[in-house]
Amino acid sequence: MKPRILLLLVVAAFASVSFCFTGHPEASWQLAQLDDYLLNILLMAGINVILAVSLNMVNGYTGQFSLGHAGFMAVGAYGSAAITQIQGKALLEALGFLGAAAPVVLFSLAMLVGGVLAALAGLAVGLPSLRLKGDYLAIVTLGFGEIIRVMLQNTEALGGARGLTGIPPRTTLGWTWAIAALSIYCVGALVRSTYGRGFLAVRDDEIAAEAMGINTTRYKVTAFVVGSFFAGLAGALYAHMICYISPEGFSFMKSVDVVVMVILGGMGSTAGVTLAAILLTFLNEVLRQMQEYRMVAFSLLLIVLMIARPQGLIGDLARFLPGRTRLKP
Amino acid sequence: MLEIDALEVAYGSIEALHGITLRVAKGSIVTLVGSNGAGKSTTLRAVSGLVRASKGSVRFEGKDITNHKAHEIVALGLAHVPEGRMIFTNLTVLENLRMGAYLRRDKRAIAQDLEFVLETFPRLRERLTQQAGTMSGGEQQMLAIGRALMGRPTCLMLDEPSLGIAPLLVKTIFEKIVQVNRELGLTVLLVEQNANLALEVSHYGYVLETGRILLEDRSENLRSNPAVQAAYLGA
Amino acid sequence: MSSLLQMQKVTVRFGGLVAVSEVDFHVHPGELVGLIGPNGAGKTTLFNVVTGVYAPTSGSVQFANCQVGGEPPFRITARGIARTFQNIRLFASLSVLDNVVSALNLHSKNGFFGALWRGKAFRAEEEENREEARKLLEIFGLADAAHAPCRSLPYGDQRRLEIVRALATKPRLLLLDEPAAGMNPTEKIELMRLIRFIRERFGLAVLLVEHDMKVVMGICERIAVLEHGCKIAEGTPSDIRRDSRVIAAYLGGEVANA
Amino acid sequence: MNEFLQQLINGLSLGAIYALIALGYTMVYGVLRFINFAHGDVFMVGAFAGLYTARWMAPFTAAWPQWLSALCVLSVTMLLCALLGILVERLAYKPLRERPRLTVLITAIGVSQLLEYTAQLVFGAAPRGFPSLITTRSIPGLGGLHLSNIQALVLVVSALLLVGLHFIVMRTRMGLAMRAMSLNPTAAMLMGVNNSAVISFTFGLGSALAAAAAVFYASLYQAIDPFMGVMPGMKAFVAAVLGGIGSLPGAMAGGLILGVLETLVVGYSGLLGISPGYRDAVAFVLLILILLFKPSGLFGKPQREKV
Repeated sequence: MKPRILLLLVVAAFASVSFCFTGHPEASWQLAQLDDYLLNILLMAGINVILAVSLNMVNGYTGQFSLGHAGFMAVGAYGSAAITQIQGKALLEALGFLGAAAPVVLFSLAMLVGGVLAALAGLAVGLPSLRLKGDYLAIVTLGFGEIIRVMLQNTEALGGARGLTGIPPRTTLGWTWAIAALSIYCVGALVRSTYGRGFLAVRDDEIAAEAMGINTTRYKVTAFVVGSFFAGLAGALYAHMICYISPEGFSFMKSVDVVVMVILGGMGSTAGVTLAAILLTFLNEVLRQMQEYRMVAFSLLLIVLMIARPQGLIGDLARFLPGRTRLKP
Repeated sequence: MLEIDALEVAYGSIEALHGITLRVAKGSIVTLVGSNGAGKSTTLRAVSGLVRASKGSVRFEGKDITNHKAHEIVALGLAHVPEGRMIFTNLTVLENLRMGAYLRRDKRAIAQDLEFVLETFPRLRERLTQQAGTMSGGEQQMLAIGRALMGRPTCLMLDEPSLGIAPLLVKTIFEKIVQVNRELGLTVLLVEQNANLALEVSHYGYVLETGRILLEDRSENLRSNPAVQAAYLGA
Repeated sequence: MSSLLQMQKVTVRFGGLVAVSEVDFHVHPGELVGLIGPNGAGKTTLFNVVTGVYAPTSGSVQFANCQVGGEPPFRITARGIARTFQNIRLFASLSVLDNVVSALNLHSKNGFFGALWRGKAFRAEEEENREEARKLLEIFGLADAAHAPCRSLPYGDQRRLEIVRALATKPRLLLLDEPAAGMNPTEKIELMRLIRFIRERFGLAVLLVEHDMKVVMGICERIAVLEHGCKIAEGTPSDIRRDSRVIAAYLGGEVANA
Repeated sequence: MNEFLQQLINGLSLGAIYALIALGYTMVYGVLRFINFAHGDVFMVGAFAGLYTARWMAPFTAAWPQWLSALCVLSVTMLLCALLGILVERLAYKPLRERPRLTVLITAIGVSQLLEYTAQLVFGAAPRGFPSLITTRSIPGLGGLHLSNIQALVLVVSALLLVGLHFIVMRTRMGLAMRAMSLNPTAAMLMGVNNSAVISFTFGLGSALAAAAAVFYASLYQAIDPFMGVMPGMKAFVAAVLGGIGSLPGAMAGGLILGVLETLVVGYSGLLGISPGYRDAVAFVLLILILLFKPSGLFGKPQREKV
């Protein structure tokens, strides 16, 4: 009973909050009254939560190692921007009968398109990558991510290397955190079921999983598709938050950022990676003044973490949160 | 010759050995028997430096070798034929034997020892230029023992030499073990599932159970011990 | 009587190496069959062909009158062949109960969308699965440890849990890969009793790959002997014990002890 | 035809550089079974080490013949990078010897970023010029073909380094120990092989080759920056996989093939109807194709997982 109520709540919040907070910049009750700086951090935190939770579906729960998450994010960002920016005018006119709701509806549509396109990209990556394991898979996903980036760079219709500007600002706190909640719910619900034990079985021992009648191929592709769908949504939110995207923003470095969140949070712990994503977003801002030292410090942190606490910093703490069955990495 | 005192080993948080104390006298064959997970292999691995001991000590010919590096221990003349043989499958039989003499530089003596090993295991001579991985399990075991002998050890530790080998060849291999013990005066520490056979060829035996020593005695006494018979010899 | 498993002229080649050569082999419903031979004789390879890990290079594998040679392992399991592994392969991060539940996946109706929607039917089935897993564990005396991490079980219990997990796929043929490895004589006797019990209770056929002659001779109704990838003998335990080729190639003087 | 030959020459000199880097990946994979993600960044450090070595040595070697001072710069750079490689292994990878491969891979990503951002901090983000160690000239008498003396030197010196490496691996005790370790590390230890020494040696050797590649690369393209190692590093990895990871001749062949292929794709992009900007995608498409159709590479042995 409980999970369904949660789902309903999520959907309700998703619908009402998001609708209220878009479209009318003059509305005095809008959360955008928040300090712009803080608002941006909160938005970025939400987007990072979606990215980390969805990557955790692939890397943490299914035991595949993807280093191409930024590529899926790029597909979502460009896919959604194609709807709202490139085709935006024409589509808005077509939706004119909806009145003030038209931009919101268009944005929802754009996000959906971004997510689905990313999911399709996930399918395309997942299918051929199944024969590979561990570090080979990591490199191939990295390769796919880079291919996506190079393709975007060379597609003039999408702005080429210069990127795409003038994307309408549509991302709100409501949308961002509703989708973050949705991603947390979906990953959690998938894993906590007889069906979902299959993901964990694949992670623990593929050969034994296969021998227990589990179609490991199907599970791995499913994990990739779900993971990239949410990465696509995150990309869409990101594009409509900073209103400018370029292929460089979705490079291998961005994928590594997400991997760091997952590792810091503890692979296979949704609560852990959620906390880690929020924490790292804030830490990033705090250390922005020391940009150059920040990256040195983060990479050192990653190395020390792997040597001293490979299970992540937060994964163990998540055990104390209510209602979560912890899964060991 | 080999003295192990209160040796403890842990894999992560799981303790595999809870204080093993045993002695191997010079020139003798000593065997460790017990079921899987009793800690027999772990004992050997700790002695040869493949796993770290968390407590206790190992002394070889009076010298403390606790937690020394594996290659230093080999250099002292303590050879370990590991479980599963671990031959270099892509190298030829001859290359494998030469690897056994990796630490030695006395070419003439190496040639002599090669001759001795090939005398002892005529099957290896027939297959000198063959890739080692293509041989049968029993032949690979002979190669693994021969390879260890190429280092001219004074003490040989054998881990499950009968594992997965046709009963026919097991017999031959055990005969060879007794032979090198007698002819070279080589001290042997033997770990074996097949307690019957192990107690037959050895002088002294230890019975291990879940990381502890349960019993120790001369091998013939162990064989006639009703408790050992019931649990390990299947009488 | 028609065979449950029927292999005809099965050959497996890896590169130039012939691991199994033209082997004919069958298992009848409810039968207890042993497969023996020295290491490298092709037992494990044959086993892996039956379970779909390898595809036969040539020859046919039929299960319950269907061609199954070359099908992927999960589909073969779905047809009713389950197995255990020589080196225990439990799902290390799952609890004892969840290890069994994961094997119930095969017969569960709720999939991806069921797990997301979590409707009435889904919850009922989840409850049912847990109940069934618990019952199976109870039969094998593992119910008390249901929520413990499977790695905390003692070695013998882990082996039993692997059998329980295999049974949860509801097989008609159970393949056991060296179940007696690393057991002492008392445990081996217990194991033999367990295998007989499983066959009676679940009405299935058992195919056993085993080195331990006492176990194989003690419970198998029929034994096949492999050497260098070929089947050199097949028959009742007493036939095998007297077979001159088997003695020459495999048993040697040990036969008296076995 | 001439144009094709020209592309081939350019491709081979680029390919020789990839091959030198690829050898480091393949050797480390051989003994430790892990992908040293930071290898491309050792290459980058090599370029900066070359730059500073050349500057520092300039007053002393002004009177020397150019080839001698260039050789000195090359040797010192190789030595410095060998030390860096050994240091990285000791500090970051050694504590992880018994851990899962992915843990080591993630650590390697961390090391890679650490080298990049530290370099950025120390040398600045802007590209720097690389001095001409040898005055560039075109080698005459090749018809319409353009082959610079630098390109020729890159090819010749790379070939010499490869021969030297082959000698070390096949003929020396250390080489024998490396081969034994790549086959079975435990057994090698039980034969008396000092695995830590072999691993250090392997890292040192691989890093020295990467440093040589860096000096060649910087001499050819004359600009270096803290992130210059990322792409050549990944491409060299692809070259190693193409040849069959763990195989030395494979890494060499893979590097040459990739260099030529990449140059041809750029050279004939008009004919192929694609933008020359797809240059960086060539390696990755190739990687995916190899892993799908022949994961063991051209020279590798297929491996089956034991059940």
